[in-house]
Amino acid sequence: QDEPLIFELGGWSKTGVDLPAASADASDLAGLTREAVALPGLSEPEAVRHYVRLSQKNHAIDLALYPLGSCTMKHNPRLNEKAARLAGFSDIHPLQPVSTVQGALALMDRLAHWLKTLTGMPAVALSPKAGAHGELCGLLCIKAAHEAAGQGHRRTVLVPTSAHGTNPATAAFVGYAVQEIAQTEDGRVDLADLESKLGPDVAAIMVTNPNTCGLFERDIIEIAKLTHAAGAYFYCDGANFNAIVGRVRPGDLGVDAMHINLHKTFSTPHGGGGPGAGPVVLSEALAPFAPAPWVVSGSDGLRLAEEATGPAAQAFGRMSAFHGQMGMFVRAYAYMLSHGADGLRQVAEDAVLNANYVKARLCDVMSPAFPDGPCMHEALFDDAWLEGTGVSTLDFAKAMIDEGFHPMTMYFPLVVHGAMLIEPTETESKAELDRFCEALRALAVAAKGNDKDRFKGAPHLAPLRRLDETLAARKPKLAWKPDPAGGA
Amino acid sequence: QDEPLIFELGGWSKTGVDLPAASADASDLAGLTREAVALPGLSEPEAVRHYVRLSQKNHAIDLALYPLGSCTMKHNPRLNEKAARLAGFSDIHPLQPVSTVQGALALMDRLAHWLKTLTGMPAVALSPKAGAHGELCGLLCIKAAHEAAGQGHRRTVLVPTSAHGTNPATAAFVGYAVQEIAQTEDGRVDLADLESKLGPDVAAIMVTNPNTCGLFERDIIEIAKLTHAAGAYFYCDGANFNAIVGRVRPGDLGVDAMHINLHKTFSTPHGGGGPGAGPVVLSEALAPFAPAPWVVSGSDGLRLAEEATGPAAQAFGRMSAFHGQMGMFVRAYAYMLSHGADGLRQVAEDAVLNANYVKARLCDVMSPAFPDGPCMHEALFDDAWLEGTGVSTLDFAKAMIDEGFHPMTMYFPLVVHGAMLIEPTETESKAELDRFCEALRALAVAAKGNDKDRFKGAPHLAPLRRLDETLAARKPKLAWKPDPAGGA
Amino acid sequence: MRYLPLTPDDRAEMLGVIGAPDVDALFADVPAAARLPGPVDLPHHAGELEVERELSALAAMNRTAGSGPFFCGAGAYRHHVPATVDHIIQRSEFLTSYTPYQPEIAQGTLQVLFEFQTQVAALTGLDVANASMYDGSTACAEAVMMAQRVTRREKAILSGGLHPHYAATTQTIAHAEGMQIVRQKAAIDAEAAVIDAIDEHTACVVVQTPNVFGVVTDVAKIAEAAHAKGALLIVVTTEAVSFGLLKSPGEMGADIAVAEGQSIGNALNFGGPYVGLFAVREKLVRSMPGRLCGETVDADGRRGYVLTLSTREQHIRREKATSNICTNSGLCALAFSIHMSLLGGVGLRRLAEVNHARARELKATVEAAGLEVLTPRFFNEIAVRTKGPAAALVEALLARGVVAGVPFSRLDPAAGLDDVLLLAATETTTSQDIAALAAALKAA
Amino acid sequence: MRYLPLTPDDRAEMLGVIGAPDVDALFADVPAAARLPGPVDLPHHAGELEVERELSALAAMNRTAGSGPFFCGAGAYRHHVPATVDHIIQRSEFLTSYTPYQPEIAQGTLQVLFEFQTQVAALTGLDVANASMYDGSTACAEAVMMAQRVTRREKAILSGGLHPHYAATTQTIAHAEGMQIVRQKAAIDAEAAVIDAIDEHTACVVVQTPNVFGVVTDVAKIAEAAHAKGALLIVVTTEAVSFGLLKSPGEMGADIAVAEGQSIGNALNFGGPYVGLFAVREKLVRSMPGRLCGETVDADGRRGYVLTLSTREQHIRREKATSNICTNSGLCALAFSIHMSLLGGVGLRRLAEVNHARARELKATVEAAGLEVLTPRFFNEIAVRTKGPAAALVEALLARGVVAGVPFSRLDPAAGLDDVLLLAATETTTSQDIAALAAALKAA
Repeated sequence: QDEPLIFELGGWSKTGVDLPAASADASDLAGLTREAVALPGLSEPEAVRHYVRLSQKNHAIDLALYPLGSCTMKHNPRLNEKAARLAGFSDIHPLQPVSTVQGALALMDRLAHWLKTLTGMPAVALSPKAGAHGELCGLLCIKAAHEAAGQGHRRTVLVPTSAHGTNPATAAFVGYAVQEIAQTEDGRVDLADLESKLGPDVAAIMVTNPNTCGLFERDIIEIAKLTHAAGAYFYCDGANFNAIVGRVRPGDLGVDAMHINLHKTFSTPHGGGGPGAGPVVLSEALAPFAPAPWVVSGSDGLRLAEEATGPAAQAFGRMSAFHGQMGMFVRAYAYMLSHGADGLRQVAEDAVLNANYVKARLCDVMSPAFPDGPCMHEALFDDAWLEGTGVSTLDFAKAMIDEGFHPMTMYFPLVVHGAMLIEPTETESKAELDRFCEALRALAVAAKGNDKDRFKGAPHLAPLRRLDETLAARKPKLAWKPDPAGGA
Repeated sequence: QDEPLIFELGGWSKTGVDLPAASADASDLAGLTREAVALPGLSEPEAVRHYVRLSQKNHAIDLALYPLGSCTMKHNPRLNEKAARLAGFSDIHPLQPVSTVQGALALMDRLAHWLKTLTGMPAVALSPKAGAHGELCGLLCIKAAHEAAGQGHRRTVLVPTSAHGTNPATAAFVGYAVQEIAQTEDGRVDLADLESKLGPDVAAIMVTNPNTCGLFERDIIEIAKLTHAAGAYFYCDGANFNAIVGRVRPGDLGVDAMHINLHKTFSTPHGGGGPGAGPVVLSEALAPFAPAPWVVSGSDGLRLAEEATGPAAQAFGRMSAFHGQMGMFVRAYAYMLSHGADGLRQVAEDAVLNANYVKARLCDVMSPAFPDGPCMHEALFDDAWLEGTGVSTLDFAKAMIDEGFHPMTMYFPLVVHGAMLIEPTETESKAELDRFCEALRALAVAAKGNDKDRFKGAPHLAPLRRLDETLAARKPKLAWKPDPAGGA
Repeated sequence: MRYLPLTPDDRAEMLGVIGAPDVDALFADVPAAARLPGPVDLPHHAGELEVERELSALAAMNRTAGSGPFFCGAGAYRHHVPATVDHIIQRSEFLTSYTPYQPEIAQGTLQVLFEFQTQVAALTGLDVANASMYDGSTACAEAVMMAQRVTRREKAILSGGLHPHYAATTQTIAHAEGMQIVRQKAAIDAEAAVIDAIDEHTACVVVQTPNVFGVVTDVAKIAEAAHAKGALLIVVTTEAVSFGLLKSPGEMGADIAVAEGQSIGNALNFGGPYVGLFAVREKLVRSMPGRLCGETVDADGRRGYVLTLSTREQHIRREKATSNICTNSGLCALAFSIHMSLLGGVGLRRLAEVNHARARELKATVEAAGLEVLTPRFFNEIAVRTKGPAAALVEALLARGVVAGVPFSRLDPAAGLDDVLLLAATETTTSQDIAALAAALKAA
Repeated sequence: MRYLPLTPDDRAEMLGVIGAPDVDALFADVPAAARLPGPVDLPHHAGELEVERELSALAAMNRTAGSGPFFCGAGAYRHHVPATVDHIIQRSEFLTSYTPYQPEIAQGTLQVLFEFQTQVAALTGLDVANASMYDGSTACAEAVMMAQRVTRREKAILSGGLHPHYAATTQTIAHAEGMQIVRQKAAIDAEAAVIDAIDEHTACVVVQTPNVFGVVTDVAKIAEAAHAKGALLIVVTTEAVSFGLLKSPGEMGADIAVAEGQSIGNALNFGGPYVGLFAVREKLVRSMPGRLCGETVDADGRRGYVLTLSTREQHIRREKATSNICTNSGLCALAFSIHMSLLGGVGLRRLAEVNHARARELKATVEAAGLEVLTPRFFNEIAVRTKGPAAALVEALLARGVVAGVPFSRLDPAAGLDDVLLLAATETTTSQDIAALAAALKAA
């Protein structure tokens, strides 16, 4: 059922908020005020219905498996939502006196302690607001460290071909030249190629580990050593930290900086596209360059280092206003406390177990990109098995919708043809995994059995059929406009 | 999609609640303990998914019009939910010292004040837990009053034929003989018939006003006078108070007792079947007999009269443990404060306006049971217009489901053949009413146009097709049982 | 007004369609004398901010159970409810739906009720449960009246261990319906006295375990005695968590089990809304009050659920109906069922064990503080004898920041047990809470 | 562990299917030296009750804005958000969904984003808005870098009225990307000084209104000056409620408007998460950073929405991408959009008027208390000159129970404006609050 836009519901003179009449004297603003704002208002019943109806057009983790590789769509505990809404966290202002926010600062301090302990790294910058923002923060630290050491001439960053697009994007953004590192047959960084490219102009390497093929970089310690020997820093993309949390500390691998997507590993909700949070853990070498602000413990309690003075003198700057995504910190910390050191280790184990189980259950009907050896938290397939069927990765993914599942990540990583990257996460039960695998097996049989229309036309059972994305890009319609023929 | 029962999800050795290990010494309970409880547990992700999936199989006010006549399905403000969850209301015990619950008692006192003022009645018993419970409370007051006045021999209660089933049920329950009052052509109490039946054996009359035909009892004041003249009390069923709140005070009509469904007039959520709340307002004559407890104001604050002593000496007893549906009181009071005296009056006006609008928009394609004059908050149709179509009231109602609406109340009141009772409520917008009327008009055309299959097989688009209620009653299966062939 | 979607323009247009000059015309049937000329004498509408302020101010005048040491029980217990429970019951589709009379678009509510019924049956050790009652006390009254229907006898014997509010409610309601209620004298270990009172006019005996003084009793002997005289045994439980550890009513011979389900899934709420549990043996199902949900199939043969056997209900039976219950406590039953699904049998057992362990600690502590503990076998609540009136002690301890429990006199002033104090402990009670009580007792 | 559904039996069975002896075998690729033998040195798992206790204890150590007179603003404002907003954003379907890359099953999120974009465009008086940024400060940095792309110039001039955190963020990020940032000296009425600095190398000028001192400025003249030199005008707004009353950026000639949207729909949250608003003139749309949602049709010709023009985004463009934003602030944007839909233009106007009226009352009161008000034209925030350091006064007033606002030195200690205090008032500020401030000022 089509849901009208709020602009079509007709409340141009309506409001759903009761406010006292103000003494509307705005005489001191003469000439500075606007005409009425032309936006519709909905009474509360209308608004509730509009949004509840719309919500039912969404897929969600709470409805079924959401196996988006690299996105880590796991269960979002409601306790965390409740905690984040405690007035003591939600109703405090970032600039009220620090003596009145000691609990908030303590929470940030404890969160930092957990992140540092879990990664084996001595420092963390909490303020980045998302993963890509964290990458930027990490590279800025590296840049600042090089400059402080008279190594400002290092202008190259090495990135594997399988990297997330944000890695080269961020490096280029900071003004680095990006050079690709080749990949081996078995989906890892080509050590020889890396070694050949590590020179005096290299500022850093950026490696995701486990990588985007869902594989652990076996030579990771060697990679770090070579990098450090070349005078470069090792940035690790922590998007897949979920796979190793509690079992491997990036600090033990020689990592200098790594962002952590709190929404992935520590389950703050994705919310239809954010907000996320991307704290960055830092090695001893990079720690002094972390951006302001951070929490400092003093004789009269906790306070904030907000300015580039004193211990923060070497800070490279500020990533955003205020102190970071506090609401996400509360949720992530609640998640950590709930799991504890033992539970977080189990998180990694179950995430990896679930992915390997899916891989094992599907490997005879689909083609794993790297059949040998275990995968980590996600199972990667290519589209070789679809050859000759006339069904594409996209078609197959859209047909999954009709089975009640969200498609997996498609066509990423770029190094695998027609890639299908399945990440079940640790919060799926065996029963749900079996249901999923059965559905995919049946689809695979159908795809090979010449049932092409079922796939080309998919989805059939979603609120809408396949959407015309080309039209959207060719003639962008990015805002509602009143019907020129009349209407509001 | 079929959702398994929790018993089929397999968590027989699982729990979704983490508890510390207890020192399990229960030696003092030797011989008094049971074996394990055979119930499945779900991890939290599994539980969330189960219930979220199930929820999507429900219709709700938040999704579309829910025009159940006499049930008053109106918008449930979320502010009220928030207020009821304030720890100061939700986390207090009914028996903690009264000095520690002064705010709760004050809220009950203020709620009572609003109810008394809106009804023009001097007293209210808050403790009844639902409408029927309120009816019982009212009749027990009446019985106690008669007994106190040496009129215990009055054993008859008069009830119109159009009454809610709960009215005669309650009267019979209390031991009264029920006698029906005839109805006039125009859907009101037949005054002559009433007068003829009012004798020295009559304890009370029970009249719903506005009545279940959606009509205001024009002779209501005369009815009250006749009743009082005969030494009987006037019990008013307040289920339809929504239609007159703020415009008419039952006390001014001569009512002696009336229950108020807080979930109807004051919008506490119906919650799939409760909990409700049914406070009873009482006249001067009945007030002394109200059941315990109630709030009393004293020199050192508020306290509770919980026992049949002192001012409560004439109380007829206790309707339930503790002090009533506090959670509902908070919601109802929030609703009252939000509307205020002016807004509540508007509630009645808009409820009546909306019903008359629906009646006007449908009267040419359906047959209103009482075409002349305005209706109150609900529009009543009979099935004369379906004659010869082969489509029944039930079929028509089920076809509404396919249009995205909940059916109206059917086959009630009993006095109208194939009755369809539509109550839109005041929280429907004109746009939604138009959408509803258009859908019903189109259905009416289809019904008359020989499109019988569409109706007989309806619903087609609901999570399930029509259910076999006969089978359910003939072979009652009221609990899940393990498959004898195996399984858990 | 934010909840009223009609605009003045809408109203004018709609009146035009209706053909009425103004809205007053629609109220023409109201006698002129009864038409209020304007709003009643109450405040006018207020914004959310203002309403929230008033309610928050009232809420702030109450001392919450969670704000310090707290030992009240006596029929309402403070337990920890997982956040998931409250989240789910607030979903629009559960919160804002009606009684599931149209099963095709109410399978969510109906399947939950079916699961709820199965859970309650398992907990009580009986065969069939209904879809919930208002609360434990009204469920108790309904059970007594049901016994009358089943046995065609008029007399009900209420044990002196039954919660006085339950006894009073049953007396009020069942008496109104014509029954003779024999309420035995309140006593700590009252259950033994019940047997002697049973005779051939007895429809039922009502015993509570753990009783209002916290005493756990194996009622099998009472069941035997009742059955020997053709009477039914009704077992009442006010602390549903005890089902995790103690012998179930069914196991001990109960014909009807009723319970207050608040402890599982529901907050204290100052006494309501709560949820009554009601379960019976298979053969009694058609005499059972309340709603029932049953399994069936749809037109395509798919499994589904409906309300069934409603010919027992008053909105259908009118004056021939036999129970007072009409609505149920749907949302509280949903909360109960979610919490129970999360716990599972394993979790409920552990929760019960934690409760019992906490109460053992409480008992040891108050004994060490010199108070006499009167409850010989307990689950999570004990009765103690106070020096002087319990109510005075509670006030004295309150002054020291401890809410020390419920004086029995609050429940039954006429019982002559003014020196009895009821104290409960749950998983939310900490050792610090108990230590604080001990310290306050010492100081008071 | 309550969030992990696998049982030991499940794990064993699954390992069998995989053909691995144990879970360690699945971690075989991890170098032996890096395998932790057991859990790290942190506490073990805890139940909900325990976690809630720890977090509640931390929360209780903070003084909430709502607990007394409170006048902090400076880029984050305490407004009343209708309960409906928080209810809806917690719906599973919104809360637990991902970026809407599969539009067929994400129309809920997508339609909301389309509505949000339209609302933001209307508020800012511009043509097109994106689907939100992290917050106002990063949106500001992105706007500056966008100006570089559009004008192919390197210099950005930041007005001295720009929030110092915004200036610092822009300096950090845009400078990293290679821009030259000219940050003007902080001054109450700083906007006039901007014009003189514009030259033919200027990519953009950034001015804020109301500025960080609360000053409302008609920036039309700055727009003219910028445009005359081929530069873009970026207008920053940190208090989105002001859009209800003040001339919009678009109306005054802005090419890009960025704003912090927190005030509408979102709580204070100690600074985050918030939601950045970003709107531009039509012709600039393809240079705009961030996600965009556009209308299209599905295979059956039915209207629908998709993310579009994503060729600008970094996950697609890799090293050729031009912005740092990847995720957006979806849930906060949803909250914004719901609150805005409830308000409507009519309600936002009234809300803005109430805010202004409260600030007028605040101004009159602090003036009467003898403080010099520095802000000539204000919306809901004023700067005042304090006798002695503002920070000391704030501490003194805090001791009297009043949170008196933000000392400017907290934002920019080097500005030499230690005696400037920023005070904001909103619809949540009562006359009693203002009176309490006056009393505290008198006493301090």
